[in-house]
Amino acid sequence: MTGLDVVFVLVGLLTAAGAVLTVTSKNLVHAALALAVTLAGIAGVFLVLHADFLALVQLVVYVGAVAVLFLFGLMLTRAPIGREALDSQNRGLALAVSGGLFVVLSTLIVLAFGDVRVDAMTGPGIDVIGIAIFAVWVLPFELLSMLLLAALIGAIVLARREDGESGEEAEVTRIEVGDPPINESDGPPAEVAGDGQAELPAGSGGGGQA
Amino acid sequence: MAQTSLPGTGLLKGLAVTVKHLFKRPATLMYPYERNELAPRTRGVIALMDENCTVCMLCARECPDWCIYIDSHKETVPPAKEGGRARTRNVLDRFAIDFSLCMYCGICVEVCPFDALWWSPEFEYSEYTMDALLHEKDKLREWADTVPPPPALDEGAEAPAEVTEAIAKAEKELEAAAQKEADKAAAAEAATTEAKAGGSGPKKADEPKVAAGEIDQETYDALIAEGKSERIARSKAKAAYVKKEKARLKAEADAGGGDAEAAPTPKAADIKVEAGQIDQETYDALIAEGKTERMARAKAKAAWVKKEKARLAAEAESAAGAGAPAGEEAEPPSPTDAAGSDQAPSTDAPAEEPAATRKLGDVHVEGTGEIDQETYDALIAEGKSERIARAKAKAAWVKKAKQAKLDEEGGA
Amino acid sequence: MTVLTSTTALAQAPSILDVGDGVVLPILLKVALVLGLFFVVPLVGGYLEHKVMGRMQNRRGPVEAGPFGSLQLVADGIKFIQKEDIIPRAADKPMFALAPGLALVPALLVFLVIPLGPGVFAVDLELGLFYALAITSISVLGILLGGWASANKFSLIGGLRAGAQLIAYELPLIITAITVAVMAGTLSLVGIVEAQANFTLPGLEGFNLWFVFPQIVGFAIFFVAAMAELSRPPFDMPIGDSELVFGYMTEYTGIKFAMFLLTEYAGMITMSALMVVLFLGGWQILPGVATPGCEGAAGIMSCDPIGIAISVLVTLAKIMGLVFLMVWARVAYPRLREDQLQRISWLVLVPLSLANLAFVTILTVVL
Amino acid sequence: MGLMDQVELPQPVKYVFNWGRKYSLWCFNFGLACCAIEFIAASTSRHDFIRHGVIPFAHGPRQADLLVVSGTLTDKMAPAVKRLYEEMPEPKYVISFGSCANCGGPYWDSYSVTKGVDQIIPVDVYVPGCPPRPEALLDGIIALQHRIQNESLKDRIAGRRQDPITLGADAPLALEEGA
Repeated sequence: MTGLDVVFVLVGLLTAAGAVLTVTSKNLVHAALALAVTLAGIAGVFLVLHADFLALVQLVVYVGAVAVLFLFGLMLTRAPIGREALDSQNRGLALAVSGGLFVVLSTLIVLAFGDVRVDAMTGPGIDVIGIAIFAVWVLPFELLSMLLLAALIGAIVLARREDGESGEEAEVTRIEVGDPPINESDGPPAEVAGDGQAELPAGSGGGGQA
Repeated sequence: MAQTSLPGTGLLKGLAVTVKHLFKRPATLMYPYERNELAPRTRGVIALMDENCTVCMLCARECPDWCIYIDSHKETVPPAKEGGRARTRNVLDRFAIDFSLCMYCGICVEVCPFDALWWSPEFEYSEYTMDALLHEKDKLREWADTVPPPPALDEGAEAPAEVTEAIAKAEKELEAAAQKEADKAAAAEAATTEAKAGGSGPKKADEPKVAAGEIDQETYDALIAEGKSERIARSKAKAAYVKKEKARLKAEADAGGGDAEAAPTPKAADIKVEAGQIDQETYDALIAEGKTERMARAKAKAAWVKKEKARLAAEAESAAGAGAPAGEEAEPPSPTDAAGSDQAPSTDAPAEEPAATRKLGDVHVEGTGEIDQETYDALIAEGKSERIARAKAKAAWVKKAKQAKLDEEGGA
Repeated sequence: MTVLTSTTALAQAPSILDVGDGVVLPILLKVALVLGLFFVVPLVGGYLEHKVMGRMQNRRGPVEAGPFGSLQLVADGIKFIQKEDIIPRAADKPMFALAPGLALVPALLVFLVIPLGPGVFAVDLELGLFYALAITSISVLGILLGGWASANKFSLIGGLRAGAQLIAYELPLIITAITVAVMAGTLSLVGIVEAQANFTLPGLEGFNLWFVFPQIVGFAIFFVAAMAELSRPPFDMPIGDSELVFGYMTEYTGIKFAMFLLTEYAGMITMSALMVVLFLGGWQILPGVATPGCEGAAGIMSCDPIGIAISVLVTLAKIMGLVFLMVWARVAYPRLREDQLQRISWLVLVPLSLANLAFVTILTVVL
Repeated sequence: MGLMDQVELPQPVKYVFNWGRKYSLWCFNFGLACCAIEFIAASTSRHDFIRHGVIPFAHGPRQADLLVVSGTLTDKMAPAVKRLYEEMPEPKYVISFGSCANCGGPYWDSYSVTKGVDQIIPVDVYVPGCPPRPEALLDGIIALQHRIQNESLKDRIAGRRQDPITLGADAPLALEEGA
């Protein structure tokens, strides 16, 4: 058992604890924070496997963005984020779904990679990852990005208001600040204070009016 | 913005304005080390000259806040001469102003018929407890020492009535003494040369003012001998002592500044002094006077800065006057130290004086507000009120000026 | 300060978990270096802010605490230690206590990869740039939680504003950083500095350039986005004190408040250091000018101690110059409105940085 | 806090701690009347009390160390002052600025004015004046710093616990306790 194994076990335990806390916590914000811990723990697991790039992506995308968006959504919506008890009353169903998912995933993983030995001391460099994504697997990658784009457009369409209730900015009084375009040989300053007048060059405009 | 400007010029303009200020001299007044020159009648604190108070109670009655507390008792004064009638007079027992309540309206100062209440520009009397803001008679009397002389009249202003009277009187005397003119002129010349010798010599032993401590005692004795009450004599002698002590300290400071060594970069235009040191003499003097440690320290710091500035100014002057010894240039300001207050602009005084002396050919110089210090001190020591002493001292000064003028004409 | 690892070992750049050569002493030195950086440089930055702000407002700034007021922030720190630690009754206590740490620790961790001079850094990661950006994005969790846990409306709104602001400005920041990475061909911060020592524009061979010259737009975007990320004025809507008392920090007192403050100042330093590394040539004195006592292109490779000292000083001077710029902007401009803030990011900075990225990528591929 | 109000610290540590408190007075201005203008004048470039480590306009009471009550305190406003004072973390200091805050000043006989802010919160330094000069505030601040440098935090807190200012039955106000 090397030092890395110890770290792996510790990070794994932390991740698992975070996951358990996520589903058992009665406070929605606590649950979201526990989820962030879980996601960060997964980044730690990647790190132990020397997948630095993946770990950092995990941090940026999941901890930095997804968890924040979760918290954001919780705080902006009327979700019960206080001390109110939180119980979805669907424990049986949830248990069944998650248990089934666990069995399926673990079986898949064992079947696929069960006898592959990964050399833990050398992770793939980013050049390898880059070539893999943009050369070998470029089609699935582009497909995925199309999917994301569709989701993006869909979200915008959903979030858009109808015409009647548009949240356009209210009319604000414009205040012109700066040097008034006064020329001493020209008319009084009141004449050049108007909006249309201000568009003209200072010299000729005032003179024409006078 | 002007309508033709590119987008973003406004942002650059903002940056330009701020960075311009970065290289400007800060407007900050380094308060405990530098002070504002306050007007002589700034509403800082109300001072009491209790010897002027007749317990008429006008101030206490007019006070909108009722923050003046006066207690008194009546004393029977035996008849002044045989066959007279015994009279009663009010004796002030307590005079207190509650500065936590006072609204600084100045009505008490205005209504006082005997000039017992004065405004002093001092404002540094914050306290840790509120009852300490109730200033009793002694404290109020101390503030009276800080009252600066009144501001000079405007150029060409009509002189106050008492001054014109005194001048008329002096002119009569002058005409009467016309035959003794020559003797007096000689005496005056001798006096001025003596004064100049005293000024140029850095040794303090030569100065007649140094013996002030004994004069203080003399004043006291004189007053007692004149039949003044012990209390009045003591307070006046004390005032005289404080005044003289301050004058002496100033003279010493200037003498010390004369032979000082070279300072870094003496710029004549604006002298900046890095503060942080205190003037030990002032500090000791203030502590001895019973001021609090904090106030003494602050004032000593201010005194140090003042001295340092005077010293630098003197050095700059001597540097400008190529070869003139520094000691002569830095004339002691003590002869012009008007009322012995520490607020008097000591650095300006020596610069003004020679200019005024040169202009003496003009007889109409009397409105400038110069006073004859010796006369003034003598009158104060005699127990005259400050106002009268000032007026008479002005008259004396005019007299001397005229003599000097006559001398000059006679010489020519 | 010490020379820690050899700079030429770029090929076998270590992973985050490789703490050193297996010796305890270098690790301790690294810890000391990072902690020293973390506590001293932000204090100097804060002092600079006090003084520059004062002078720009015709004031003097702190004078009494220490020589020329230089210990003002130290006095603040000593005071914060002594202050009472108030936790509101309605607050979520564990979250309330956790939030400042959650904000502070990432700011501390970023200092790990900041190179101050040739060999003067804690670790040189292959993914250093990405690491720095990823770690800074965690800080917002602490701010968001702190705002929520205070059980105060102003705090909550401040936290939400901070969250929205960070998400909005993270995007142009990262895209611009990627642009620089494309130009340099590496994500290692040391590698980026070395790339700038050898960078020339085609047709101008012989003229060494830092990335700020071809990338002046990128630099401007990065600077604005960095100020917004740090909630520095004029982007201080999360703590907009005219509307929100003190935003997410409203209920925080004493040492916890000091931790939030330290996060802000440390962030100012790390962002400035990143800008120095990405655009201003790191520890090089001038483009194409060799540092005395160093070898290699423009004098950034192996150095003797004097060269290292000069390099570190140059880096710190550049950082302080950028801090000065931030303070300058703070004094010059009023606070933006929330909608203006979002508009600037999504309608100006993001399209601009995307166009910049496309432009640079195409040029790099073509040339 | 914590231990610091329980034990008397050794002299050097105490000196350093007092020094820190002395030069870091984040100032919360409770401006109620004309005196507030003089307070603002004291914060401007001419007087600039940041020189003395008084950081002006702390955003809220939680971050403030020094409460400057400047102006006429009315009975209506008194609960707010007391509440904001109580929201400040210990060790906290109060400067009563001007005659009205000291003891009512010109409104000493008014039915609606609290006769001095020290009736509801403990005051450390009283600055006299109506209104006081900005320099007078600086003088008060220097006096306060002098006091802080020489004080014992333990004694201060103990004294605070012994005789807290609570309004008695004869007091003109009926404040909510712990409002």
